[in-house]
Amino acid sequence: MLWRRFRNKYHLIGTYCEKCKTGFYPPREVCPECRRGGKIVEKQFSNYGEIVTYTVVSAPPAGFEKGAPYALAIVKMDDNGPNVVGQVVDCDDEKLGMGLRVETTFRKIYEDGKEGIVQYGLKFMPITHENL
Amino acid sequence: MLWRRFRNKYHLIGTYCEKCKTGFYPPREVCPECRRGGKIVEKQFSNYGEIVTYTVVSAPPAGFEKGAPYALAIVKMDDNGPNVVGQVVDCDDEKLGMGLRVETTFRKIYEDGKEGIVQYGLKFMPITHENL
Amino acid sequence: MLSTGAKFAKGVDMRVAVIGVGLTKFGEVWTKSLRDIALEAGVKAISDANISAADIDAMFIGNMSAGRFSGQEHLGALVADQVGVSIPSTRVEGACASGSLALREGVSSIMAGLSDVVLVGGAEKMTDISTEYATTGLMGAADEEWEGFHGMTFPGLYALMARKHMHDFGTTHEQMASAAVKNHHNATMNKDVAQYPFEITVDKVLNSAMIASPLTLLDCSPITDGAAAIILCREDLAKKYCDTPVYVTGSGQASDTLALHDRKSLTGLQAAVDASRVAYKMAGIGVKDVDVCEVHDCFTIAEVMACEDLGFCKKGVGGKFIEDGNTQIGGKIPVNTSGGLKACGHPVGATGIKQASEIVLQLRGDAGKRQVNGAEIGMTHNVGGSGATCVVNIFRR
Amino acid sequence: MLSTGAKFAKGVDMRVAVIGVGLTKFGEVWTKSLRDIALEAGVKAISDANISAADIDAMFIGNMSAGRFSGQEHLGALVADQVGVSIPSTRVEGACASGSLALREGVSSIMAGLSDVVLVGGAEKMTDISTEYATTGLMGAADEEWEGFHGMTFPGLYALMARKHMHDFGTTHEQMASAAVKNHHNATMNKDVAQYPFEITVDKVLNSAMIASPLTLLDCSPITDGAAAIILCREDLAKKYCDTPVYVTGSGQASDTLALHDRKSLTGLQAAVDASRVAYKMAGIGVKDVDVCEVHDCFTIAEVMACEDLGFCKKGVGGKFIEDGNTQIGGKIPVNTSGGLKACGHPVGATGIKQASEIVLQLRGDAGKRQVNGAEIGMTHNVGGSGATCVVNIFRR
Ligand SMILES: [Zn+2]
Ligand SMILES: [Zn+2]
Repeated sequence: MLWRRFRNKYHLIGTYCEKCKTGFYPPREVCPECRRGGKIVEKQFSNYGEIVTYTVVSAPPAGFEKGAPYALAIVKMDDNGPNVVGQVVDCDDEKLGMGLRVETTFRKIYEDGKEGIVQYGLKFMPITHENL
Repeated sequence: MLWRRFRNKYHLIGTYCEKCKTGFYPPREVCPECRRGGKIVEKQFSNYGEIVTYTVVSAPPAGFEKGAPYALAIVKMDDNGPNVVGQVVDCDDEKLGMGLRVETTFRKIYEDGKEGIVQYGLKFMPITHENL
Repeated sequence: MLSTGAKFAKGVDMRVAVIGVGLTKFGEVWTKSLRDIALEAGVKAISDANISAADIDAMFIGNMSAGRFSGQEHLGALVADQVGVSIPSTRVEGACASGSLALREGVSSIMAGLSDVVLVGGAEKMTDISTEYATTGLMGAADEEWEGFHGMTFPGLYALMARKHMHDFGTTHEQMASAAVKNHHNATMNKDVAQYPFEITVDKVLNSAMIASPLTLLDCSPITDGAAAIILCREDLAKKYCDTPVYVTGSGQASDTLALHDRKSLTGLQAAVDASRVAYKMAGIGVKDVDVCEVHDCFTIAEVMACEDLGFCKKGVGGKFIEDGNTQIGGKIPVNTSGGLKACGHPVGATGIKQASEIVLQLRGDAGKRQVNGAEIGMTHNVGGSGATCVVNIFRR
Repeated sequence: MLSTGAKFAKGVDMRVAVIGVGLTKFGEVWTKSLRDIALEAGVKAISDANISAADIDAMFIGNMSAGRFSGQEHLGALVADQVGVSIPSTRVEGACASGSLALREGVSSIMAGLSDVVLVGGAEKMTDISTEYATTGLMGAADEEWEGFHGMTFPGLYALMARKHMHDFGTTHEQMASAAVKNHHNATMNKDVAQYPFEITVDKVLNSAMIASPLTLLDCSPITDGAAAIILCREDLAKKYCDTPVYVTGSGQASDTLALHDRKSLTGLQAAVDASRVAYKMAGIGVKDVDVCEVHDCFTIAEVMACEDLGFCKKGVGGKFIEDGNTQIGGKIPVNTSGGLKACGHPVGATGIKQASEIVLQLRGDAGKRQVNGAEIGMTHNVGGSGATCVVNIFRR
């Protein structure tokens, strides 16, 4: 079912209300503030942002056992972008923290137990060369 | 989970309200008619009965594909017993019909797909030697 | 035992209006998710009512199996989130009757003085999983532990009733099939919504693939994605939003045993009899006053039994009643002008709301080619499981 | 946006009484099925109310995941069947807030004049499946498509809030743990029901297995089987059945985004703030009037946020407020005298009803060793998912 959102899950493409200048990811078709008064357009958001809060999950749900423990964070994307949730990879434990600057990376999310379908999507990794 | 009712599912053991003389299978702990006024006791019902209505299922649910098509019937058990639903086995298509006399038999019901657990329970078969 | 709701029927004055309806196209909607279709129906109803989302005080969402089919529970919050409101939003479930139960809770909320304007929605996304798994999931509406355990299916349960009805009353498969033929014909006049808007014949029904004897594929309603929404409003505020409000004037709900074999009768649904008695009494009408009705024809035999349970005809003659054309548009009592569950489709949680929506269109005079002339009073009959829940709602213009 | 339910708060007069409560023992109940425990709680409540099942006009059953956990939907009909009545019976779902939503629908039904006596039940059977599968199933309460997809868990969501609360306000893990210590202590005085009626220490919480940092196993409520039921009654009929009725005087419900990351604040639940404002206004009281409260401590941080959201203390100081003993029995505002979700257990659909039941016992003066002296006004705070639904109900004796 997730293939419906492939384009959105593979890129940071969401929507944006031009009236109140709010970004939505996952995309929303209706702006919760402006509703019919809003003007929703598709938008590619910045792939850079910083960690607002994070956790390391040691007790995973079915399908995620192999990768545990893994870090999950809410990341505020740059340029007035939305908050986005995702795993943080390639990051030492001591480095992981509030305010850490990260960028998106395209990775395997999990393998579906029943049918062996591999799900891909966006994760986050520390920015290695900011301002390159 | 079904092991909770093993005893009931392996034998035709249900309950009986001594006040209104109604049998319940599956067992009920409260008589719907008499409620607190009823007196519920455990009861072994007759293993003989006759088909009240039946169907042959060609489009099975998950886990029952191998056995399809299979016959299912509601059987009114003898001696004022309850109506019981179950598969009818060892019965020619032309024999299967309203009023057919059947007896219970203990059989494999299905294999659980996920964990390979084999479920057993009661089915019905035509009575071969009535009044033996 | 008669549903004790009956004792309230006479004293209740509903004072609730329907001011807007919205439906998605029913069918296999591969490109949209549950939240997409729920939002679409909601936005259409809001627009039809000519209100803004900010006018809505509460929502009730009918859905049966998003938890099993999509891993998503908590649909009340999901729909509120999509619409962009933070008002009370509650999911209501009673298997295939979930939509009508949600409508009842919406009516109750307005009658209680807790809301003035309520959005009632129903949605189901069923085509994302295999047919076998859907068949198993749907048995969650029946008795999983004592019916599903034996390999029982939903068609199987109705087949048991069909066989008994044929045996006891001489009902024929041709008579049952005539309900499906009529409903497909009606669906051809409801192309914007109906999943299967094409004609079929009695022969086709009899000769389609066997599902659970005596029921064939064309005796059965399909697996459908779809959503429906309606806007309820306090009676005295309705004219503010809408020139042609329709009023809910009666609602009956009743229960029966979850398992079919536990019931006294296998040839009718006692919960439908009970629920309709309460609804008639509350609305202050008799069966003869009903101009148009949407019944829960999940299988052809279900429409036969509905005609009897609701009192359109006598017990046992429902098959002949339908075969003789009494339930066609222009007949004595037009039934399932939308195409019914059979041809319009049956997205479980949405069905009760779609039924209400069709009745509202009929009473407004907005039903187009399928309009029942001069319809003033309409009714919906929505069944959960094999009859363990039944809701009958009555509307008038 | 404030829940628009607020506009009704002042004009609403609830006139609904609670005349009976019933709880099963919470825990891992291997020998009983969902229908067994639901019936047990229902029969206990009917008996406590000194009514007969025939007096009940309608039922509302809170349950989240029987469809996923047991393959059984349609719990309204199932419970009616078990109790042996054919009255209207409706399942209501809003994730972990399902019980309180069911209670609200029961109240609504009586206020609407559709019922005089209502049984409201909640039940969940969670220990029949593996922990991983339960963890996945519970994520159905959050956003399956955008949170569950990434391997998010419920402890993970609350851990994100905990980390932010610690970061923004200096809340310590020791402070959070003090809520769990208090709740386990309270549970020792509630042995008939509580799943874990034993003492723990702050050290034990800090050193138990990590689940989702910073939350450890002892920060989390357990997986529990259990059922609860209460009997509601029209206020003017209550004295007929009961010498010590308790009254529902206020109810607020609000929604927020399904996904945590979509919210403006990550250190509190806006839906709880909104719902409590409506409830206070409807009951005509202020926070200072509350004598005892059951809050939704699915995780220790949740109790910290609840104290702030409900107004027991200022924003940011909830941790210190609890650590200082203000929420103990004998403190400023006793919280979770039952042991809370943490130590009494959290059978999802039953939790809201168990909270109401505990408040009723407190207001009757029947809470035994854990009695809050002279309690006259009590409150429940029940959260669905990570805060997408919140219900606050207020009771008085
Ligand atoms: Zn906007
Ligand atoms: Zn009896």
